[in-house]
Amino acid sequence: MTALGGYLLVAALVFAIGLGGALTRRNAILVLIGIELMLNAANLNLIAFWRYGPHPEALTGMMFAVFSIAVAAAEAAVGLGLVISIYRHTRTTDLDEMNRMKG
Amino acid sequence: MSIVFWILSFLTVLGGLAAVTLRNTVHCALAVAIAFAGLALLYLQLDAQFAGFAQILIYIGAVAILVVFAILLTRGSDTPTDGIFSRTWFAGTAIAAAVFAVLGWAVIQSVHALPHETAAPEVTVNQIGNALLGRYVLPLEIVALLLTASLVGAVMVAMHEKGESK
Amino acid sequence: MQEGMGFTPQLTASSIAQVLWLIPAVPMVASGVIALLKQPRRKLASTLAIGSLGFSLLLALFAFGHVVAGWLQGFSVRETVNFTWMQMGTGTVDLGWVLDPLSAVMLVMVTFVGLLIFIYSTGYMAHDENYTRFFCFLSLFAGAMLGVVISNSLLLLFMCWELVGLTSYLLIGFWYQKPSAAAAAKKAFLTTRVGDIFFLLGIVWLFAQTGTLLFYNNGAGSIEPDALIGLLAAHAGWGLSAAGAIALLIFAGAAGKSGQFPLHVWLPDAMEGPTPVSALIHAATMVAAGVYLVARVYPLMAAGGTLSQAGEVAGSTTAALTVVTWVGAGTAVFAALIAVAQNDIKRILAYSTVSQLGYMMAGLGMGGVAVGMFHLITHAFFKALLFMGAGSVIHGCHEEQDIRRMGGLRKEMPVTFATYAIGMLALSGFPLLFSGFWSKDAILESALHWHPSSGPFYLLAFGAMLTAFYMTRQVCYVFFGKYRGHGHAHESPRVMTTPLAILAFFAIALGVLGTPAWPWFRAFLEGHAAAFEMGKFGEPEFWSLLAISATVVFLGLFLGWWLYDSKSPQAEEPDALEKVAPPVWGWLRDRLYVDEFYGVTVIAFYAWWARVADWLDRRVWGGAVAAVTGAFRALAHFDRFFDTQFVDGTFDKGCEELYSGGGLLARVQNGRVQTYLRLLAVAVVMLAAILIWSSAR
Amino acid sequence: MVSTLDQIFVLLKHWIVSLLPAVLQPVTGVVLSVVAIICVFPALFAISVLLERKGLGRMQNRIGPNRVGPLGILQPVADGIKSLTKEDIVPTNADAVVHFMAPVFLVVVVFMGYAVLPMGRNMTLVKMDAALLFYFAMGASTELAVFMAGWSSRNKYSLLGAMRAVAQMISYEVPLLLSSVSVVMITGSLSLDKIVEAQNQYTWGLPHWYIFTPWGCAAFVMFAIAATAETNRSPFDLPEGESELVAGYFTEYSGFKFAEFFLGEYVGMLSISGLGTTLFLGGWSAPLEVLGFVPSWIWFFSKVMLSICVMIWMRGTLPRLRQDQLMNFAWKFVLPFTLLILVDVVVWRFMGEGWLRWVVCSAILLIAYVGIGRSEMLRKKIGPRSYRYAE
Repeated sequence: MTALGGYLLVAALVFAIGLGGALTRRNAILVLIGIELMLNAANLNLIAFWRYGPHPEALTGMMFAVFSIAVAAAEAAVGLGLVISIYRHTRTTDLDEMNRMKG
Repeated sequence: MSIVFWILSFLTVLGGLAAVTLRNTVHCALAVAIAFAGLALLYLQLDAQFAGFAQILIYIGAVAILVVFAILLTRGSDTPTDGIFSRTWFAGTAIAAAVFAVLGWAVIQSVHALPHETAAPEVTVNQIGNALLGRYVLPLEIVALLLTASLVGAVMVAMHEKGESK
Repeated sequence: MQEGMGFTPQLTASSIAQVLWLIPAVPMVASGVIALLKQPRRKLASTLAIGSLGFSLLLALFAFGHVVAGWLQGFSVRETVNFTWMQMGTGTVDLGWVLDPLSAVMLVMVTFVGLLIFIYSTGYMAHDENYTRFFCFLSLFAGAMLGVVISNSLLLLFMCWELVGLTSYLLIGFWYQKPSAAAAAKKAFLTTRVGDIFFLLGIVWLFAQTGTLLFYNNGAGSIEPDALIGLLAAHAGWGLSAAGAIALLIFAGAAGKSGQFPLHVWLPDAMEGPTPVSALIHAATMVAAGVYLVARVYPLMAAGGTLSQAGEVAGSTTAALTVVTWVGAGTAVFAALIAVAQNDIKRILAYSTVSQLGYMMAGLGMGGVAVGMFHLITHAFFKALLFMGAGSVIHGCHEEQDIRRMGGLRKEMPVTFATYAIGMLALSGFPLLFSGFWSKDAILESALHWHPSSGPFYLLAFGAMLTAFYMTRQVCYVFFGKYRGHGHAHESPRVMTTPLAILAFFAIALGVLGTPAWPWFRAFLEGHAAAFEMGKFGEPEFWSLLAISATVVFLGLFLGWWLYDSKSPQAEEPDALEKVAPPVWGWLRDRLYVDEFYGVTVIAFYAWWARVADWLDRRVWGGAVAAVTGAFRALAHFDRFFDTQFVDGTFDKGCEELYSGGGLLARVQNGRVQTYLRLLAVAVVMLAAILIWSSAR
Repeated sequence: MVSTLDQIFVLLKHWIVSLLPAVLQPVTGVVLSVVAIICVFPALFAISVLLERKGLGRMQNRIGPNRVGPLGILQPVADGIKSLTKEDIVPTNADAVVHFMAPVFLVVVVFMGYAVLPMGRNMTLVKMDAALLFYFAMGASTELAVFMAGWSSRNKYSLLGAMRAVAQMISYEVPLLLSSVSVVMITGSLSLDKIVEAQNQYTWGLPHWYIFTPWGCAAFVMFAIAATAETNRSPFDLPEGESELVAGYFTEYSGFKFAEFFLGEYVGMLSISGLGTTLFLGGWSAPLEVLGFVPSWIWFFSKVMLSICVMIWMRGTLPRLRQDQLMNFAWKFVLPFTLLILVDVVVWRFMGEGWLRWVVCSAILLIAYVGIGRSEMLRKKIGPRSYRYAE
């Protein structure tokens, strides 16, 4: 088992955990947390590949990770803002009750 | 496979698991902060100093706080009485497991093809700065734009309407 | 170039010439800034406009000083700065500006008079709510005019020329609420366009012939000898050389701008604009642009006669110059005649402007650049003075413009009266004292020596007489007798009277530059030393001329005084002259029916043509369109029938099927985020699995 | 000129390390430095507490602590003993784990910050390339600790205090970062050692400290304001405004945990003053070339203590802001101004040598300062404090 393999496994695990959280929790905020976890797993992958990849000096993977961190921050801000505004209208953060868009 | 790596990954996974399983939402937030910290340390393990510190600064310093605020603003802090998992939790877990299975399988499949230990690349912040303003200047600008937009957007979304009383 | 000192073109333009472009640029920028100001910022607006023009005046004075310095050292300056504007295939279109005596004099005149009028209008427009807009337009106009003055390229000149036209349009229609003003603006714009069409033709032709539009380009310019020889060689038909034809075309443009006979109709109506505008644009500067243009391309005009650059009164004349002369002289008398019978104070001045412009043209035609330009300069000063005086009178009489409703203002507004009287005497050429006399005298002299015909001389002399006459009439009406208007007349504020005084001073003093004894101005323009011999005054010809013009002028003054002396008539009772000769009076009062003539010819033709087009549109094309429409409608009817009978049934069935299918799918869309997320995840997992599996084997 | 006295601690460390077998050497080196830090700064904490109490006493026409020991200089010791021996109360329905974690986490994070501060020539624990980033990462983490404290102790005052504190820290973290970025822009490095080195030069015997440049001066003022707010010091001490919420987020803490918070606060003050010193006041470099012989660490610590004194002085002088005033001040004055400073830095950097850039940069800042100040004053957003009765 190489180091890279280990990192990838950990990333996969974290990703799965995040996905599980996003799929199972009722609280919208926790779903967002799960998504954040997934993003972080992806970042871990990126950086691991950058570290053990052929051209670390090109910085590609790391840059990608840094950018995705920034994007994730934006995503969190907007997502939480949405959750809050939804909460303000329907006094709940329970996703099972948020099915206004039912087709 | 250094021992440090195992400890850190254990910490991370633990944090993650706690974050998605604990009852109390605030505990979840704190747990996810732990997970973030673990990931940051993993980055450091991978000689990605800058990314690591950025991770701490942004995720623990900003995102975790943001989550906590959101929780308090949405009265999520008091532990829910009824079930915390949605009705379809089983399907969710199953799918998550499947995902992990597939990913893990993929890693195992290709483990022999993966490159082995390489020398730690010497990356100074200087290089990162040059790269950011050189090759990656366009993404940088776009991200800046995105951040601004999301900032404004978040404010607009979360702001009290005029008529609405606090 | 008799003292053997010619125009020596500097290859390297001096620093002042380098920055000459600032002179027009600054007011333009100022107007741009003012355009952005909000209405309430009146003070700032006027300050900006005046400041910018003042700056231009400073620069202009520097430039003038530079030229004078060169002249005193014995060569006359002509510095050009040219640059390529655009590259078209092989040829390039160059623009540039020139600094030579002509432009220098013009610059100083325009900026100085302009500045005075700006200051004046701060008082005159003080109560107008569109104050800032006014100053925006004014300084835009000033910029454009200065551009015309300095431009060394016919194209650049044309651009600024059109800008001038535009601003004139805007300013005439400044009070666009008044229908008459709007109409006048439109009239002015269109009429000048007629001239400009010919002008543009001339430009194009010139470009086709010479391949450049620069005036002076160290010998390669379009009106420098080499080019002129080429132009003379080319023939245009009717026994005209290309030079002559182009000159005539350009002159048409000039005539349009400075209201020469066929195209003069817009100028009197232009008086609908605010009085400072009339003073600035329609007396001092813009109308002079035409004259200036002719002066600028004088070499082209004079080409074909002996190529004497400076247009000495060497009997050489050309077709172009002859036309210019006759048109000028004709206009002079014609307009003067009309002016006799007008009752609107500004209208009188407008017609007198037209006739004076005629004088300038005639002067250019017969006496060359110097003569015409000298009259232009002096006229600019005293006519601006008169207009502003008129403005002050109107202001004082509560916006009353009919001279029959004024009178006796001599006592109410002394300053205005004094200055106005000076202006009037200058205009009517009161001997020896006033600048108007000297400039007009120069024209008459050149007319006397113009051998092709002595007609112009008599015309101009008669014109002079009329001028004196109608000015006297006006002054009698306005300032003598007793006040016939309503309300109580009052003197205008200091800010309005001070410019009057300054202008009055120049209306007297400028004459010194042009006396036969010391023809400084001509010498300056033509670039030879100014000889100062008092002896000129002793010569008989001078005295004879003086005698002629003096008698003419005094005759005019006397007639005027005799007819309209201080026991001024009531507004109601008919004009004195009307009592003498009613029919003539009627003709004159109705402006010799020129407008009506245009009305029944040109305008009627266009109206008819419009009707024809309208008919074509309605009947012919309209019919065709209607036919097509009908066809399509028939087709549509058939379609409808077909649809209702056959298509719909099947289609509806399909719709129902789709609808029910949609219901099935809609069950998946249960509005729960996590459902979607789950589906997403499943799909991704499957894809990934398939990929890996396929790649693994 | 690197005298032994200057390097005495470094030499000491090397000597001790050299006694041990080679295996342990690197570890021991680190451990030694850590121990040193952990010993030195609490000591300084004690001193500064004494300073504060006595100084405030003077400013308020009191004598201040004067019972324990001569002139009451042993007061901190007494305090320590008391807080150690006091009973540690945990509210019944408090969230025990978090309630316990919070102060520990706080103290740990705060001490982490010292890892990158150069406290003297060659006296940096970790010579890191991204030192500044690390420092701010640690600083940001304190907010979480504060929140934990406030939330876990199930007390509305604590929660309110925590919320205020976090909000305030977040809002003032931005100007704090930006004003430091100005220094980074000039030095071209995030490494604090490099920054100090860059300031450790002299012309005519005067140092190149960044505070002696127009932008640097302005940035330092902004940094000081932000730092004061970041450490919840007065006039920004709303989170523990005793008149409104008993003691802010550590209301429910007592005994040793309280002491930890107290320690955390003061050590935080010390460390942020250290950062300010490093960034703007030339770190361990001597204020005059002639004074170069004095050991560098003396300079560092004296500067830190000096700024502590200034903080105490401010606390004695300024009244407490209101919440809205605080936020308006952060977002409408400090932040725009720091952004402007960045622009100013660019101007400074690219105008090249010569007196002109001094004039231009100072002019920009002054004009902006007057402009912003005036407009805000007019809008009465951060105008003179207006007293209303609570409704």
